[in-house]
Amino acid sequence: MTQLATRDLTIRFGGHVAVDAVTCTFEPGTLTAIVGPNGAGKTTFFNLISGQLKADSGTVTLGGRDLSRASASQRTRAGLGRAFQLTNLFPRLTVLENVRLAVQATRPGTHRRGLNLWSVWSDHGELMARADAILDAVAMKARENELVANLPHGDQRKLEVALLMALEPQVYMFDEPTAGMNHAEAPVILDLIRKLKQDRSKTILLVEHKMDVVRELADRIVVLHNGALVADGAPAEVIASPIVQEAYLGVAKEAA
Amino acid sequence: MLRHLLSNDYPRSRVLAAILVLLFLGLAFQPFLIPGIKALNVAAKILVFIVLVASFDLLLGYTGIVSFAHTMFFGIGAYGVAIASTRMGAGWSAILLGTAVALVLSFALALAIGLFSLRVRAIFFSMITLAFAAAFQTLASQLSDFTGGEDGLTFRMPEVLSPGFTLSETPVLGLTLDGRIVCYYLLFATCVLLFLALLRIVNSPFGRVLQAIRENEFRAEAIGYRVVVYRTLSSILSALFATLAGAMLAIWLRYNGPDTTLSFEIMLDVLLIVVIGGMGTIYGAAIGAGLFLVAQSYLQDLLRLASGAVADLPWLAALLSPDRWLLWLGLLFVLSVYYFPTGVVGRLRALRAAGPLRTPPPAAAGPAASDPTKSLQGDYVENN
Amino acid sequence: MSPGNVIPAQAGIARQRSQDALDPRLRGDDGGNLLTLEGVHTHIAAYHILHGVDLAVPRGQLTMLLGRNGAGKTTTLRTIMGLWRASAGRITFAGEDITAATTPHIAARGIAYVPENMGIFADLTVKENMLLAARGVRHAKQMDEKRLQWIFSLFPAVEKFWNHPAGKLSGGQKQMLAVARAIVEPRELLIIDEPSKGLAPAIINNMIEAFAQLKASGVTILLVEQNINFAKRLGDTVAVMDNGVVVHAGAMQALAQDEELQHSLLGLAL
Amino acid sequence: MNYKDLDWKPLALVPVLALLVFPFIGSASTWLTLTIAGLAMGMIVFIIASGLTLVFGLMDVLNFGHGVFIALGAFVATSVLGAMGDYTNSASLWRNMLAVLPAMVVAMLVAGAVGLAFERFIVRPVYGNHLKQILITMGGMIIGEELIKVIWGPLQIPLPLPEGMRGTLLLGEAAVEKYRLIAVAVGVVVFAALLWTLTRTKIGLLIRAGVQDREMVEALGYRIRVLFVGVFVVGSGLAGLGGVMWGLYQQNVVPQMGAQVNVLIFIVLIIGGLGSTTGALVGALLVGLMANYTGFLVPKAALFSNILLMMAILLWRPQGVYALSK
Amino acid sequence: QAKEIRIAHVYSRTGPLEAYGKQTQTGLLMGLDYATGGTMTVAGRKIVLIEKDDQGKPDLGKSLLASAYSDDKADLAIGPTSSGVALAMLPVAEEYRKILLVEPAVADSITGDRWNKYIFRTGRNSSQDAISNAVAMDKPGTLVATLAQDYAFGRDGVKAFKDALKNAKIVHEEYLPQTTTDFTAGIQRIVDKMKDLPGRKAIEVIWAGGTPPFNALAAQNLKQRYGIDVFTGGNILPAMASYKQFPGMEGATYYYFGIPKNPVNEAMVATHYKQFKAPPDFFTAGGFSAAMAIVTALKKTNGETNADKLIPAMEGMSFDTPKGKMTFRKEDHQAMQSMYHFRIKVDPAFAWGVPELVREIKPEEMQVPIRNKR
Ligand SMILES: Nc1ncnc2c1ncn2[C@@H]1O[C@H](COP(=O)(O)OP(=O)(O)OP(=O)(O)O)[C@@H](O)[C@H]1O
Ligand SMILES: Nc1ncnc2c1ncn2[C@@H]1O[C@H](COP(=O)(O)OP(=O)(O)OP(=O)(O)O)[C@@H](O)[C@H]1O
Ligand SMILES: [Mg+2]
Ligand SMILES: [Mg+2]
Repeated sequence: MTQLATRDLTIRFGGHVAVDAVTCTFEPGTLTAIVGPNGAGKTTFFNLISGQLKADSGTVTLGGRDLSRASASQRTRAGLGRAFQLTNLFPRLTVLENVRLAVQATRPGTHRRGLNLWSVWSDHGELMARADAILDAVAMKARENELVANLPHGDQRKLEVALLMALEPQVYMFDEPTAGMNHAEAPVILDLIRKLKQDRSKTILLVEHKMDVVRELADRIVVLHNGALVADGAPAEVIASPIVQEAYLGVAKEAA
Repeated sequence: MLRHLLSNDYPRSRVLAAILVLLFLGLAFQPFLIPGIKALNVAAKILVFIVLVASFDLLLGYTGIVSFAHTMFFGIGAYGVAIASTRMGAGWSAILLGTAVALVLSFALALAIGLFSLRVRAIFFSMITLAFAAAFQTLASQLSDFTGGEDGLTFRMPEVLSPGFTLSETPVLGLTLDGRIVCYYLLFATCVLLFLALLRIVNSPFGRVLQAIRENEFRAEAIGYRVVVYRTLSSILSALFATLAGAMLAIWLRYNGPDTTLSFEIMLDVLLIVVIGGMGTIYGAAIGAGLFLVAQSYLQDLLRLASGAVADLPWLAALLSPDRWLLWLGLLFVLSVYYFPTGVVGRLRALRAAGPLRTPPPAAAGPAASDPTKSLQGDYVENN
Repeated sequence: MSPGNVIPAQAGIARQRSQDALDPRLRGDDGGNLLTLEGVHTHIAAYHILHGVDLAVPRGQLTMLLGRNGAGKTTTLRTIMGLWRASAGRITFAGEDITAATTPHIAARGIAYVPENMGIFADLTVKENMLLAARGVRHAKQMDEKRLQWIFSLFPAVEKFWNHPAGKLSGGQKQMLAVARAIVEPRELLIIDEPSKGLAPAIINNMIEAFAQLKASGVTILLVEQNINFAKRLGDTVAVMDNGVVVHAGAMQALAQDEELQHSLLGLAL
Repeated sequence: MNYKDLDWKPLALVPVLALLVFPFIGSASTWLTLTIAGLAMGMIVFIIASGLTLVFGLMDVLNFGHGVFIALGAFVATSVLGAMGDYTNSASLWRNMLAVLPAMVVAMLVAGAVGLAFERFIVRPVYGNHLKQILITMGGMIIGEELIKVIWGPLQIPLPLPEGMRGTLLLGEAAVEKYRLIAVAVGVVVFAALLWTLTRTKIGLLIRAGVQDREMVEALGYRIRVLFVGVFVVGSGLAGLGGVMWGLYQQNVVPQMGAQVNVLIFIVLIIGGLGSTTGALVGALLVGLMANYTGFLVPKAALFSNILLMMAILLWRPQGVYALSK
Repeated sequence: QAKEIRIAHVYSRTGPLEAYGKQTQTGLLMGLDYATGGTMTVAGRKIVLIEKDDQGKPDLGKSLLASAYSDDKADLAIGPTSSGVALAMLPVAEEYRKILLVEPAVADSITGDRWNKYIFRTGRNSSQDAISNAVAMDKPGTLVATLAQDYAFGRDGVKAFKDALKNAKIVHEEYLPQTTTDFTAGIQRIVDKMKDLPGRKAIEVIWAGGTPPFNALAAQNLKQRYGIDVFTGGNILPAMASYKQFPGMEGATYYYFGIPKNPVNEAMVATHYKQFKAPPDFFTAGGFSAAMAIVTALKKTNGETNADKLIPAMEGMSFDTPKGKMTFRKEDHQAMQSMYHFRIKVDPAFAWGVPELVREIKPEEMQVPIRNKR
């Protein structure tokens, strides 16, 4: 059973405690939404888990293995995958190359392909097939030879998700996957997440401000406020809690 | 077959392919085409610079590392052969041993630099390498017992490679096949081999990871690649190839000194060639080296003609004086950055891709970035 | 607190809330429109992006610009600001033809613009970011205290991180700063590209409140926005774009009530 | 840049270094000679580096062609001073000043004017791209150097120090060259002026903002282009001033002099943290002191003293002593 | 009409030594003109001068010389400006079995261990410089500190200087980086060594190119403060501007236009004034001398350019130059000449410190070592 757990995870920026002793466990087979006001520390919390930032104190463990000292790349190879709030791809490589890079990055053995100097990149049939399959899944096969820089915003977001899928991690972390996205585009990404949810061995974390999305997808909601974990539980009851109503939703003004 | 030789990285432009074939044939038959020592020297220098510049392209164009210390490795290679040949006397063993020792030294230095590069910002790193290269040059002239100091080393090559040796008494196609020609073809073969090797490396899975790091180091680390390892490896590889280029130069010149391989001027030439040819294309190295070295070698002759033609305009004649050839080279520098931001190769490939005025694809976002150097700005990547 | 009082009234701007004659093509040039675009074409490099945009922004009203991804909304705003050049057509602001004017000139005429990417100066502190937007003053101390307090009350993060580098703010905090910067001084027209993205619901409410107050004080607002609440609660006028042209223009109310029209234009329900 | 909570450690480096070497040198007068000369040398280096640090710090332009403006300033000074023999041959410092000041002003104006063209034709197309800046400004440097040769000839030209500025002042046994004291005064003025403009006026802010997002600054209603040109012109002018100071110090000028000081300037900037004015000052002073101390104690190491100093500083602070918030 | 005589001049038309190279070229042209009486022909054969720009780069010099000998069919070559280039060029002359007349590169090893029989030199070598300077200052009881650049040239110069000193005593050798700009530390070290010593004290400066330390030495008032004199050799005129600060400074030089009294020099100075409105400089004399050597030799062989003929003709050959009479030594083909012990006078009419002749040092007085192996 590979569960992700944080223990007393803390980081300060100057005097400001951005993540404050967060202890939390995430079980496979559940989608946990993390909500909280702007600047609550959600992205920072992700950064601490995936290793983009090093915690001042506290631990991150995956399946009992302590990853607190591991680098970002080590954590990814250990099974922690994430997509970013702002799109963060390889702009002047093609769509296919982007995915293919992710495919060979983490699975046992394939990482070494990155160190293979003496074969032609496109000759690795099995890896190419896998990349193709993933592009198919996100309906981007048709654009596989385009440079990512030339893709529209929505497709770039989809590619973010595709990269995450290519990593085949134990834990998927999405940071506002639909931000700035049109009503026509958002459902495509949400569908992908929904599909992922069906695999019961995967743990999914989702940061999202759109409450309707959260309500629909989340099995559990964790609320961060000023860096601290202030609420944790089933969606309905968390949303109803006064702290969420006041600090987050703004005195229940938003009823949508 | 061709696919394998070229590692599935075709020129992707008919004009480009034609130029490359011409260049290849030109170099292959140079001794028979244009007689004379000068032309042969220029051709040999092109061969050396193709390897040198391609190795630098691996670092700059593919990995996005701007280093001014690349000539250091070039120098190490040349000094390796030079010192060994001076101490051990002319011979193949001197060449081999000198090259081997140089490779080991380059390996160690590149490793150190590669690891160091991670501590500092990209732009910082390049300025530090500038200072480093200067210090290394000083060091080379200080250790005059080994390196011959400022005066450099003059040495001999094995008999077969020396002008005194003749392969056949009867001239072939009007050319006496002496040791010089043998030496030229040794260089030619080495150049082709190393060039194809570099082409293979940049088109391997490893090469793609390097490009990913160039594009977005932060994300490369995030999807599981240890950027340190790849960057260091790339530094080392490019250093080793530069070392081999240095050895080639020493074999050809039978001379080496600090100004010949270590000077900043050579670094500038290399940079300019990469830019002219097109960064991140390897083919650009070959085309750039050809264009640039021919221009450089014959610029003064050209100016002599030009200034003669305008002799009655003293003012213009002063500018066109062959002594001011650097002025025009500088102008070439500026203009090529201006008008060939993606180099000859980039231009030719874009030409093929660009049709008439197009309406955009349904929702292509962002400017069509085609400038590999852009990522050098990415010292700070947003990690939200 | 009654923010309406702290916003200095804009002298000379007629308040006008008429709902009639909203189709710009039916109107005379400046008959109550602060900003008009007539047949604007824009090319970016070799791409032809805008194919004759007609748009009117009535004074004192909030105009919503809608459309699917890549429809050309951002390009329209950038063309108004002079960041792209219109290759044909005419743009007038308050009676002046600004089609060929430079960006600084257009901005100085009284337009505040928040770009899609927020345009935060990451290396500068929040205070310095705000100071730059306050064009009339040289030092932070000279900034309008009352107005600042009002902004702080809307966007607490701006006050909290006053002396921090803006680049370190969270995604939503940056968005707040971007909007705060646009309203630090009174302007005639606010142009904002997707103000609510990445904001928590509570802050979105604040922002809606802010726009309502600004509008009440006579400011004209042009918004590109996907958030339904904005559209419903604030929009007076609406224009829908597709493929580089405005395909529908009219009263918000009319669109909100016409489900069929919504579906055909936007593929969504309001 | 927040100067309220000023980071004092780098500033303390200078006196700490001076005090640390004292026991090794032993003689107080020798120590004093070396220290004062080193600090003054640092000031001269600061002047020639100030323009570059300004242009880099504000505009993020790495101008490898900076040296050309230094050389240009020096060559202009040879022409101006050459025409004012009456004033330079006088032993009165005041009369000398009447020659040197115009030389400085003219050098700054000429360098500034050329800077204007340089910005327009060389730098403008490459704002925001360091590698291209490096390449294109190097091209500019080559062109500039060659043009200087076309105008003034390739020969070395003497630039004798005016009579009244020669010689030394004796502080007991310690000798201090008069000219170095003048350089310190000029350096202090330049430093103060820069610091004031950058921290006390909105111009500094605007330009830093313009570097990050030029369009946004324009959308706020500022004419950023004018400001950029202005900064570049001032930076070039400062280089011209530096050229006059350096030329008078060397008492001769060669067209290559700009290229010769390039590496030194870069080292100073790296130590200081690219773009920080105070950092450049600290870096320059350290370089000046270090050169004299190692030159005295271990002359062999003097060749590498700058590099060693740079390495040591970078091990302590990888971004230089005052890293800009990047 | 006999075949023309093709002479290649490989020198730094551009590059760091551009100024020197151009003087040589000027002198060479004037010299050829003078030596052939304006006809540019020797023994009925026309002299054609081919110019090559080595840009101060040894590798380039090497290939230019090869291309001159082979592509341009040059019969013999002159040059280059820099020692580094010269050393790289030496084997080429041997390879093509053609004469290379070195002028003005100074390194001892050119006519020393790197020499081959095709190499002649009209330029003075470092040893001649150092030894003549030693002779100029060598008085019993003098305590000497040397100040030189820290590389092969500087160290060799000091060594030759030391070896030639008979009476004076070296108390300190100071080596500074080639590119030193701040001399405070170096001078301070010398001062600390010397200030408390009794007797006549002198600093011998051996410095080539870059920024020489004279201004720094002058600023320190060493004479008044500690009774230390400064000595050095000659240089090009712009560099001698800083000598103005040392009235009375002594040293030895191989040429200054006002010193040698002979018809050749008078002719050269006159022509130069006529052409350029300025006196000939340091390297002009060298170029002129090279021309004189070649024409003299060609006259001896009656226009024959084959090295087998030229070498015996030139060995031991004497010829007139602006520097005075010169003679190629048989052993190492180095041309020997008188050196001139000078003292600096300040004359407001000149922009530089004017060296006045103290004494001519004849070649016989200087034991310039022969360092080559035949
Ligand atoms: N590198 C940093 N340096 C200093 N402060 C930082 C840094 N990164 C984040 N912060 C601060 O930490 C707090 C938490 O930021 P974080 O990005 O985690 O917020 P968030 O919950 O993701 O908000 P949003 O919903 O707006 O994205 C913010 O106040 C932010 O200013
Ligand atoms: N710099 C550019 N170069 C080329 N094409 C561009 C550029 N900027 C925008 N485009 C294209 O112009 C079209 C309109 O883009 P625009 O950004 O105006 O859309 P939008 O309506 O704002 O979309 P979104 O809702 O995604 O922000 C798109 O097809 C886009 O690909
Ligand atoms: Mg966030
Ligand atoms: Mg948009």
